[in-house]
Amino acid sequence: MSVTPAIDTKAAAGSGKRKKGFVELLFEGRAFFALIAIVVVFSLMSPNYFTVSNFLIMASHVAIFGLLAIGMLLVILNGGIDLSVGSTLGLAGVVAGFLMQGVTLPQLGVILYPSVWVVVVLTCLLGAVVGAVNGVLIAYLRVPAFVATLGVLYVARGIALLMTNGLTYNNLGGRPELGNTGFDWLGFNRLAGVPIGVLVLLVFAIICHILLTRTAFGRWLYASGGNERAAELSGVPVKRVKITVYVLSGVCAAVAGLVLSSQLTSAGPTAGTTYELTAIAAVVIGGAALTGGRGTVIGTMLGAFVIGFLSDGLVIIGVSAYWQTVFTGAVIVTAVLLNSIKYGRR
Amino acid sequence: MSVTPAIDTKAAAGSGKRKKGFVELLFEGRAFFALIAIVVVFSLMSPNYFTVSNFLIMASHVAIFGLLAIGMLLVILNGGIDLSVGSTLGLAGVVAGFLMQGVTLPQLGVILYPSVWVVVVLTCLLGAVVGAVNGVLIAYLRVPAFVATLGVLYVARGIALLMTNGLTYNNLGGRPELGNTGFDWLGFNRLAGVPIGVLVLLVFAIICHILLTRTAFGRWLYASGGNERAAELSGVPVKRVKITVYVLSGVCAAVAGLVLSSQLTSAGPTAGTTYELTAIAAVVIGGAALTGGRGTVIGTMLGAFVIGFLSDGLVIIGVSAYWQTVFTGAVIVTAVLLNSIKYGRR
Amino acid sequence: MLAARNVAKAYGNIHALKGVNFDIHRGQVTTLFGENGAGKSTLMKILSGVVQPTSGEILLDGDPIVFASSSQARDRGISIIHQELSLAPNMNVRDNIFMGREIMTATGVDFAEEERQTRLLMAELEEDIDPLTPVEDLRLGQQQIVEIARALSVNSRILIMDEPTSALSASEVEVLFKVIRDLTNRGVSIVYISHHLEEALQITNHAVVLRDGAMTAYAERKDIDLEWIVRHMVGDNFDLGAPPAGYEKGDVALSIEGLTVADPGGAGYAVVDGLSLAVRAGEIVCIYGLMGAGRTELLETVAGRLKASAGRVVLKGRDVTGQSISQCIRDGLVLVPEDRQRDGLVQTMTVGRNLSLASLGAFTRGLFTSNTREAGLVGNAIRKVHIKTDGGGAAIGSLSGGNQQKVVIGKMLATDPDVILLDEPSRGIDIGAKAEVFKLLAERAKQGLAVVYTTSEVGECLSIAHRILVMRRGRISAEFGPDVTKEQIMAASGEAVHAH
Amino acid sequence: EGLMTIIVNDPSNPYWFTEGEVAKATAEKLGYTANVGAHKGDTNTESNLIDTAITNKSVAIILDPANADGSVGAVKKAVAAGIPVILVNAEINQEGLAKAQLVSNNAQGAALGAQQWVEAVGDKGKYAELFGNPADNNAATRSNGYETVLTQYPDLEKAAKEVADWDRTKGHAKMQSMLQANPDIIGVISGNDEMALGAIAALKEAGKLEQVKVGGFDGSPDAVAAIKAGELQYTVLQPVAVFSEEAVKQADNVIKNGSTGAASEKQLFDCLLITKDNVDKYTAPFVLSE
Ligand SMILES: Nc1ncnc2c1ncn2[C@@H]1O[C@H](COP(=O)(O)OP(=O)(O)OP(=O)(O)O)[C@@H](O)[C@H]1O
Ligand SMILES: Nc1ncnc2c1ncn2[C@@H]1O[C@H](COP(=O)(O)OP(=O)(O)OP(=O)(O)O)[C@@H](O)[C@H]1O
Ligand SMILES: O[C@@H]1[C@H](O)[C@H](O)CO[C@H]1O
Ligand SMILES: [Mg+2]
Ligand SMILES: [Mg+2]
Repeated sequence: MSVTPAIDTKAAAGSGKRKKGFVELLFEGRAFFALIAIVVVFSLMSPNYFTVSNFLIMASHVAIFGLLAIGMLLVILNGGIDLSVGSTLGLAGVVAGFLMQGVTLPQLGVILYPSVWVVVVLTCLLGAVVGAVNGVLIAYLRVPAFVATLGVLYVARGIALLMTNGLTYNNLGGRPELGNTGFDWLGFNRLAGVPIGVLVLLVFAIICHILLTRTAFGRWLYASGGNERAAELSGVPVKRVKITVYVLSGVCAAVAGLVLSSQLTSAGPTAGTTYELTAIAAVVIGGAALTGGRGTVIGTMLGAFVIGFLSDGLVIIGVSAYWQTVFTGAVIVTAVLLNSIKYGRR
Repeated sequence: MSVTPAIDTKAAAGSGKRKKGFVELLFEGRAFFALIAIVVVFSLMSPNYFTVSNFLIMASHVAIFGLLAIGMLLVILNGGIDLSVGSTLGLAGVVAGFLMQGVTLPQLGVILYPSVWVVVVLTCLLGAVVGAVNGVLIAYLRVPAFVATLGVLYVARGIALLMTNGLTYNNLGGRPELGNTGFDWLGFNRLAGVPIGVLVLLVFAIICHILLTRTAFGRWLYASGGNERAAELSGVPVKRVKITVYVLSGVCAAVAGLVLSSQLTSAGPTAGTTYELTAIAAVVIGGAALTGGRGTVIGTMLGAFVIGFLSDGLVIIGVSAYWQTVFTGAVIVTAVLLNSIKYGRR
Repeated sequence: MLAARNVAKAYGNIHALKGVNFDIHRGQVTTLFGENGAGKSTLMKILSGVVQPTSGEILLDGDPIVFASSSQARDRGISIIHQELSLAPNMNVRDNIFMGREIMTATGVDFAEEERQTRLLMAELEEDIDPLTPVEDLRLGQQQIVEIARALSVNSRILIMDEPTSALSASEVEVLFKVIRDLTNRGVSIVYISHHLEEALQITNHAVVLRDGAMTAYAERKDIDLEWIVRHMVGDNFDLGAPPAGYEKGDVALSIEGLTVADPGGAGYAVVDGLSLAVRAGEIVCIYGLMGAGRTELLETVAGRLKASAGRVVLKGRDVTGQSISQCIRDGLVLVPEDRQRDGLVQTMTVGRNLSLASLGAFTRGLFTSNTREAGLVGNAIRKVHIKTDGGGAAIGSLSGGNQQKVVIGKMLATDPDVILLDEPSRGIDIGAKAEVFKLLAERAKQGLAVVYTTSEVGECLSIAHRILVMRRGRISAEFGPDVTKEQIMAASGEAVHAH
Repeated sequence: EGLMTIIVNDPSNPYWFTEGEVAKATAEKLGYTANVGAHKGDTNTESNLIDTAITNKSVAIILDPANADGSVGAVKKAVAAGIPVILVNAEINQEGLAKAQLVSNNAQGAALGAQQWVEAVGDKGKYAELFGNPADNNAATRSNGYETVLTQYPDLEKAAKEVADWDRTKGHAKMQSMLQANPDIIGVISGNDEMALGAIAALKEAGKLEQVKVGGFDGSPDAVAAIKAGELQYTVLQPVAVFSEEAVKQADNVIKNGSTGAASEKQLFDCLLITKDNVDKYTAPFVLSE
């Protein structure tokens, strides 16, 4: 896929000058101006757009795609792609729903009701396992990432459908007498007025930012995405890095599945269908190169917000569903295009 | 995205030895053994599978994906990707349907009923225009292919929906008194027992095979996909090649749209949704590398047949829809995996 | 014939060329000398239409001309062999040679004719390469041959060769020179760039020296010698140094015992065949050999990249056979790979991040990396290895080839190793840089570093090495002290000794 | 009067398109402004649309829920924000949240259709079924309704059943494959008209439309045209135009008087059969004038 070297060099904080401040980082993200433009336009068109409560709601919508996009960024930095995140999200929700209904152990004749934290941990573990399958297929069995994750996309979705027989789990609230309440807390409650989903996104974004900029793993990731052979010869454990990014992407998808199903207080097997494309779009709008080695968390977050704020804005001003489709496409291209123009041609 | 050089080297007929026969070429395609396995397994499981009429019907299903996959192969050989083909297919069908209903020219007060051949040509032209938009965005405005075609995916779909207001064009048969009959011929008739759609696929595959193996354009495509800088320095018009492949991919998608809507004798705006993933899967199963420069028409056709024969086989033996999803994923991975094992590691 | 008048080229703030005049004479070889980054490649790219000058003009047969692209220049009879290989690895030799100018018939590309011509070219270059071999299956040197063949196939009036021999063996160079003499006899003009100064002196008619983007000297063959070139290139006359002395060598740091490596291509024979070697701390060993002698496989196996099929590698008394690369680096055994583009550099990272990549542990405290410590390490490396750059934040692609090579060496030295293996460390770097690298290695050896380097240039054997080993078909065929002659080394390598 | 938010499934299906258009027109006639959104079967999108309806201070929400279980949370949210919700076309599995649930009587309609199907096809032989999107309760309701009637005829054998997601293209491909496995079927019963029309195209191509009779469900304009052409035996009209209009009126009642004015929350609207005998009474999309 084509890349635009002149730009990426500058946009890649991963390889960046050290003294860049946060504001500068913002400006370097491809999506910053697109985001500003979106907020300004919609604020002018609807009095309901530019309000704190709307921004919080929109942010909680962004949380789902944002979490997927963070995982996707790691994979893309590695020069890979993960098409399975939408399915993993769906499967994770279904598994969480299944666990919340109580697990019957027929041999023992008991029904276990795992507490919410156990459910969360097990679901994340599931995401990790799906990611590990991707990772092993790609790193050890050398299946191209696109194919491996496309296969897992179908398999994970099929398993989710088989588990529920196509139906949706309801009543994820749990019951006090079973000691498994609290699941909807994730989706419904707020801390200091901020939805928990947004806080989860924030925490993941910060952790991932630190991971990428301040740890050896981050350096390994940028290096192996930029030139795998050179990284390997410099002592980077490239296979381990590869598997790790898919595992992390799986975990991010599982967390997104948890947040989503707690927001909806239900878990359906078709949740997350085609979300992988949105996540990839967020990462790319955020300035990452699909060839690997270039991209930042801040850019990716901006990309996710551009997509989320745009689609909610179109709904708020009452644009027809068909025009929404057209605008979404146009903005995706323009956001990336504007940036090319900004930095000029080579 | 990761590649498996050992295999691709051998699979790339583009750089191939001349004396390879057709059979050898078959064997080199990644998907050949997967296809054999599929045919054998389903033939054992259902007496209705291994019949001429079933193969012809399955081939006519493959025709749609196969046409998309041929266009996709060209794009992927160039190191790009075209996510917009499914939407272009839908838009092409809708435009053909629109033209078949007659075009009202209000200033002149007349309604024009273009003949079927005019409709076909105009629809292909439309596909070419959509492709050219992709090509210009990618080659001249340097938008990454993934983003440009993702944007066009949304825009083309939105336009199709806006044009029809969500409705489906029926009655594509035309009327003898208007001189525009013959549209359903494409989808309904058979020449020597073979559905026209299959013949169209065959013709396109042969043309594309010749294009890739016998013409200067084919050389340019493999060269610019393998090393764009080197190709440019050697005087290959890399930008023109790039635009051309997207135009051809658009035309292939338009033809697929024509075949599909004539098979259905109706054209709906949502036709072709997510077909791009299937087309990409066919190309990759067929041994092409997503990094560009490696891949053959024969491989791609095998890939398309693997997917088509599998999904139809599952229907014929009556597997549940959910298991169909799981199997599809598993086969996609296995087809590529088997191949890695066959040729061994490097 | 072709001339540059007052040509300047700036890349942003970098002034690669500052008003250069350059003439190409009919039927003669003009050689361009200069340090890494002097602007040689830039000037050639301008003459061949690859890049456009910021100012100045190009004259062809006395008339000003503007080339919009390299194919335009090619159509006017100017072709170029690029310093960095520009081949499509997925295509075969034939298709690469005729890339962009396919021979057409009514029914498509005339593959038979292309193949015939390719065979002729290969015969002319005395190289046994099948036209249908995919380029990625060729050794680097063979790829360079293909590149040369492509330029020759154009039948141009002016042929520019930017370091055509950096990966060629001496005998291949000899063939190339024969071809060049042939061409000049037919009236073709050649521009030749090489860091192998003596080699270049064999064929040149004129010499031009560039320094920091400006021309510093011009002379005819009769007026120049090695000393003249070096003086104008670097302003000083110096040699590649002598084996460091005056200190005690330590214990055996690296010992290779009966190491055998099967051909990774699966051909059945051993590329390294029961080879044994011991290197002591503070010792510098040079391994000379022809291409395909197995030097790369030897070093890569020792460093943990390839698996040995038999034998042991012992580092400071500990068996490290089969250890991972990262474990080897941690234990103090590092490799500087041969192909810097493919194996050495991460193009998406800055100079600084490339330099620090192998020593992340040195500035990681707990979970986190320390920016200040890293800056210190990078600054140190840039200074010690003399990298010409405007700082650790510069993009790696903005460095000249030689300076990129120094980054790769600097990266491995920054890990503070006990044993360093360098695979052709002097490939494509200028004589000044070469001397600096050797001086650096000599200094580190004095502090106890064990150094093993390979080279394909006999002259470089006779510099800092305490011991010179000659490798041939996977074995050590001879071992010499520093007082050996070039002829002895070459004879042991199986190379015909040619008259210089 | 304020904004009424109408959320339908996917306006690229004429059924849902009509649902949205009728509701919008009714709302505007009553003096409201109206936004039509589409969730395309995704409960997350649906939940986001509800959030925006709240942000937009809608006075009422007309919702075609995406999922009987999965949409409960979204409805709760709107109710918690004090916005009355009227459900149309599909139900949710919890009562007492929405002010009203207006759906066509799918069980009744399925029985109606199945009886007509037996009349057209006969009571002996193999047949195939096309099943809608499993995430939609209507798919199972209709299938069960068919089953109840058809199992009364012991000589009818269901030879194949395939999920085709309400989609015409899928209906076409699945029909072709089912024909390969079962060349001797005599009828196809479909969960909706789109899938039935796909099956008809497949049968036409195979030259079997004479032998195999097809029945649909929805009463879409395309299906009506197919009945006129003699290709489709019948369709079961869902009175979507009626209950969409009614839904908006009841929402208006809630806003103005605090109650829908209807007797119960769940209101079933009986389906009507369209055959070639009464096809001329089809006056507008999804409207059969009595
Ligand atoms: N594309 C580019 N962008 C920025 N700077 C460049 C570019 N190409 C070359 N330079 C700079 O121009 C100068 C001249 O480079 P050039 O490659 O011509 O040197 P050279 O004499 O060929 O060196 P070497 O012997 O190492 O090949 C160097 O400082 C280099 O960093
Ligand atoms: N005995 C042999 N017979 C045939 N081919 C051989 C033999 N030994 C080595 N080769 C070829 O040469 C290659 C080994 O080259 P290698 O790069 O190790 O040599 P080198 O000495 O490092 O040369 P250079 O680095 O200058 O290319 C093998 O991959 C193989 O193709
Ligand atoms: O009731 C509707 C219609 O049958 C439509 O065709 C598909 O979705 C169902 O919910
Ligand atoms: Mg140079
Ligand atoms: Mg070597």
